[in-house]
Amino acid sequence: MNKIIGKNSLLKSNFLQLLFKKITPAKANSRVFTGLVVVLAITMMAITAPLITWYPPLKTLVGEPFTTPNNYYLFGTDDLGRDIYTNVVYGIRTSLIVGLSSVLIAVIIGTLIGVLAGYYRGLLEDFLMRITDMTLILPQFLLALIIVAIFGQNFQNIIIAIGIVSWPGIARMIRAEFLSIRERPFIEAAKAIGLSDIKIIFSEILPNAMPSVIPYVILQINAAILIEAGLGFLGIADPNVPSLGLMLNTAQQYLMNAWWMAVFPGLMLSIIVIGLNLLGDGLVEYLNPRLRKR
Amino acid sequence: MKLLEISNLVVYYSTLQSLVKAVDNISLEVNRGEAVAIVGESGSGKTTLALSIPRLLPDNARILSGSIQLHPEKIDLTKLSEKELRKIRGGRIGMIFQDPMTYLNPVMKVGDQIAESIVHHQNCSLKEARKKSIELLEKLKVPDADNVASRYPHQLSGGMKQRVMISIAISCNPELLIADEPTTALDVTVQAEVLELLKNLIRELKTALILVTHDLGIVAETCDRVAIMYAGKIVELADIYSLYKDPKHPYTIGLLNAVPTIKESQSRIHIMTGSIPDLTNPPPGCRFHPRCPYMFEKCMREEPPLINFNKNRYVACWLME
Amino acid sequence: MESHFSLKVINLKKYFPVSRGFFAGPQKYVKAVDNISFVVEKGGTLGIVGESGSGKTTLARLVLRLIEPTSGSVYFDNKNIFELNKHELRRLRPQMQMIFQDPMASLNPRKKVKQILAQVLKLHTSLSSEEIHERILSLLEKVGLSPPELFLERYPHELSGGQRQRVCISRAIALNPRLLIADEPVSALDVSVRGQIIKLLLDIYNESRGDMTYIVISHDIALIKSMCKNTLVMYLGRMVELGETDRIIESPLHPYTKVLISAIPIPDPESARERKRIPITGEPPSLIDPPPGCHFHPRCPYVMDKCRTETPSYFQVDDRLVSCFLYE
Amino acid sequence: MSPLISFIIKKLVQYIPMMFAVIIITFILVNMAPGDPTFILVGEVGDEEFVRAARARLGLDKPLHERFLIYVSNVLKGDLGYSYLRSEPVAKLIIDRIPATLLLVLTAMFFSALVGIIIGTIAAAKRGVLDISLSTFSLVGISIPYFWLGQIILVIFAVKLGLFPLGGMVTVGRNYQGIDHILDVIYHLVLPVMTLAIFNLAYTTKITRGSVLEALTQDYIVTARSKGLPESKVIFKHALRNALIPVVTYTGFNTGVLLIGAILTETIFAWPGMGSLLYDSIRLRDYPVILGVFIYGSIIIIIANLIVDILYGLLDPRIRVR
Repeated sequence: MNKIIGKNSLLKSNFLQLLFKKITPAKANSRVFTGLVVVLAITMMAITAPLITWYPPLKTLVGEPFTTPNNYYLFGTDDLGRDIYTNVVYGIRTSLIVGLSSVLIAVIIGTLIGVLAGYYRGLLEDFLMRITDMTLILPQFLLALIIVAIFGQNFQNIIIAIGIVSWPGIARMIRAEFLSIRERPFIEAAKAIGLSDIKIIFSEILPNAMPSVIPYVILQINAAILIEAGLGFLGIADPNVPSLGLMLNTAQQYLMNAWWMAVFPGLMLSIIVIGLNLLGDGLVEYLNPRLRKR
Repeated sequence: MKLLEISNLVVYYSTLQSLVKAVDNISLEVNRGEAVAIVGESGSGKTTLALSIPRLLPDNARILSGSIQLHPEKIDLTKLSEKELRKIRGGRIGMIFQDPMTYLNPVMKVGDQIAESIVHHQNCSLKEARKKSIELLEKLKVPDADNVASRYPHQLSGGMKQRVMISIAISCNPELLIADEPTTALDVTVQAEVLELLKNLIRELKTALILVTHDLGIVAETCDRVAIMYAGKIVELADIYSLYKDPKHPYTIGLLNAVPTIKESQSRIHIMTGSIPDLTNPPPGCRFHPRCPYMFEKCMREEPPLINFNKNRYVACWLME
Repeated sequence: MESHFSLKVINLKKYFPVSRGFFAGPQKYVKAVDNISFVVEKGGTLGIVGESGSGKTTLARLVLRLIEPTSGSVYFDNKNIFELNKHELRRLRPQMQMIFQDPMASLNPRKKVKQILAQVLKLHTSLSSEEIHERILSLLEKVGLSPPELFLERYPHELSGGQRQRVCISRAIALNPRLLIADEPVSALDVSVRGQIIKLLLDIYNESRGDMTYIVISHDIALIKSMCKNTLVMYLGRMVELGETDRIIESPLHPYTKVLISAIPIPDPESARERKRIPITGEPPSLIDPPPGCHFHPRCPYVMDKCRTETPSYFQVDDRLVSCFLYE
Repeated sequence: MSPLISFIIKKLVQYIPMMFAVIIITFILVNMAPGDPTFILVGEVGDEEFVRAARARLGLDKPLHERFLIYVSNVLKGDLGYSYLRSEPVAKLIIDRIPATLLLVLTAMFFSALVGIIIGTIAAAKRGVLDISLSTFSLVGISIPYFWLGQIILVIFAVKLGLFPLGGMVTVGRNYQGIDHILDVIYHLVLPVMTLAIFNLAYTTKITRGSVLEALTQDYIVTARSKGLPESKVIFKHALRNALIPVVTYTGFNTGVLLIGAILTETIFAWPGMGSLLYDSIRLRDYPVILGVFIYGSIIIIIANLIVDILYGLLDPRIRVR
């Protein structure tokens, strides 16, 4: 399958060759590649949503309720006569926006805390890591759920809530990387030539931490998308924004007779997650120097 | 009396890009009770050679041709089935590895790790095996052996761990002991002690020893014969007295003088130029020629064979012709 | 007052606290460097020898103030470097440089040779980028990486072990330091390459014509013999003997030094087998709970009652200092 | 004190602050909420008399720090408020539901861990044979969201094929007793457990395989082979024992994921556990119950992590000593 994608895709251009020019285990490489193709295709769908759909999202009675999939309504219609295909495409958009923006929040908080704890050590580290560990152990999903439940079910709150519950993992990861990299002799060498702390953090440590952090961040985007969908499935969502999870929530009541209401949104959600997992997992393997040696 | 006969052994590693000829057509004999050193730098193929005897090579290595015969039965270890070979590993051939920290199982008590081998080869109960393993440790002058046996590797010092490793290797009175850089991970004072133990042990058990090392100093004190390896080849083979007194191959000469010793004055450090060749693409002709001060035209074209020119001395160099 | 000492270390101590559990007793320390004093003249050479855990690397880091001491002082050109503020220290950095044990690990894997060297030069000089380029080329040439153009664009992993160590050396000497500390400069290298690096280091020293002070740290006293006039022997954080290298090797005074020297393998079978080795048992004890009194007493063949309780101070024997009651 | 016991006590001491953290976080969130926290602590209740009584009980008219103390002591006493809509104390409501949820979680965990470790180890030992199908299964298994997988399983096995019940924990209207009751529960348990276990199975298989592969590259494996041990012993005695350490960690870490999974799955199969309770409470805006589920859920996860930490110490002697 990879071969076909590889041959047909426009992507096998300079960019990828640059990225993979070093010898890599073929398997990790092809997984990263497949993942990248899936993720880019989905992103394209999300960006071009208005061009590839025919009905406005969320609009009711664009067709008969409970229409089975046909040429006009590719994925059928739901209980209120909304076009499922349109809502799925816009739902992808929502998923990606939530994934990216909440992880951005998490990355900012996580990096700040991780860097402070990992570089400066001492009491500050103890304090920050205690907090991080405590937050990490809490059920992220339930925490996000009560935050949204308490502060109100709107899109913004959902993004913030997911961002707030996602940072501890990133903070831990960055701290761990800092701890191990700062013990490496080249950091000592940098100190010996008189480099300032800021320079050591940003030009010596951070670039070396990236290979471990990037795949993790990608997997974190995945987790964020799943949290959003899960919240939607429990009915915690902004009713004014199309959401794959919310669609599955509605579908639950009609599982006996309108299977398509559940199948298509869930399928799309699964594909996003598979793509991101492929990409993230592949990158973990690809960028892990210890595995690469084999 | 011959114990082991390696003839024309070729071992390759396949990496993602290419094939690496780690051991290239090597022949070597080891007699009963004899201590033979294989000396070389990293990438010389010395460890590969040692590991190919009990076939403990990593997955990507392949014995391409040649044979390794164990006397007196003349069984060819390269052709033996895994099952047959398992009787020999740990039974007739014991192994000691470089870093006792990583080569011992971190979640098993050291006594059990020794006993495991005894149970497997000697068909005795675990209880007996435990008793034997404590005796072994005592033989290796481990103080409080009873207590040490019930500890985990991380609770022991480097020297103690290496003694545990040696106990495992000799637990079934092997005919051949293969030690791969057994003291590199240890401090000088501890190294001296462990070597002393090892030396006495092989004398007492009449075990043959193959000592793989990069340190010619260690060899001088423990071995009877030396094989010097360079880039997958044996370049010189001699008994130690003549080797140290009168090294023949330019590489051996270089190696003997490459590091300062406490005996000599500062000026004697001899400098070998260049660095170790890349084995995926070794130099043609004599592999040492790019670094050799006596290199002449023939060396670049033709590979010198290992020629016997005097009793037990073999040298692979066109200068000897 | 003009002093001819380049480096003066006085009662230097570094204790690392040991983190213990909730139910542990009083706070314990690893005394990695325990009350060490020495001087090195301007242009002098000092070897620090010791086994793993002797604190020799910690001592080197302290002398460069890469870590802060528990107490004590280091005078570099009559200035106590521990009293300098961040800014002053950074200005002093080019004067004192270090070469590390593992050249691969001490180079940033994501930087090219060119960038590694340019970083140092940019930080401490105001040279233009052309001048920097020129300097880099001449530096590489100087450490034997020629033609230098060949190495500019390479990453550390694209170099051999010896070449990497040459890059490290060129970084260390880029700003003409007056103190160069080499921490096990050859132990990570292949035997046949070691000679080249030792020679390079000696050449650099000789070329400086008495401007540069050398400190070489190693577990291998033979290496130190080939490079340093004086030697300091360390055991478990303490200095046990200090004196001229050749004299120490010829007639070691401290029992530990004796043991150490007799343990070194000699690549000559005849003398190796004749040699009488001083029997020693046991291993260096744990740094967390070192034995009381003289740290070496449990392994010492000449142990006396006193050694078990009292810590010997330094006794002068000829021109040497030794910390052993045998010389009281 | 033996090192193991002091290790366990040390762990207990470490985990107690986490429990407090849960309570503190809940308190902070409630008090940061826009509008009147009464709303959240008491619920959307019409009855003014009830609200006034509740406000007094919770000390909502008192200053913040006093309110905090009241809140903490209430929670520690097990008083999580009162669900007006269901006319029952929240704590009782939740505690009644916990066994059903745990039954689901533990059954799924047990099966997936058992099968996953076996398959994963075999896959690592016999590389190549199973690799592609297994990695595909792992990928898909990890990626499909529980709530959708549950729906699909329900549609296929219950709606279309009619093999299993549509939902619930027991057949309604038949009061089975004894063994029949147990069989009936198992019959109802199959689909939700399947939903939950697929993810965990995929994950455990993947982790085990990677971990065993990693262990097989370690030096001590060469030592084990040099003793002449048969490959089965090398793998199961030497490699797996070491490889289990990360597997246990991940399994522990996954308890949280699994609990959330159970909550979502219960909704689909009308399984009478915490999840169904949560789902209904969200629809009815029964805030005290939602908060209660959060607190109890967190505590379950904290306890699970504690257990894993202790297991970890049992498996790895290096951890215990430090």
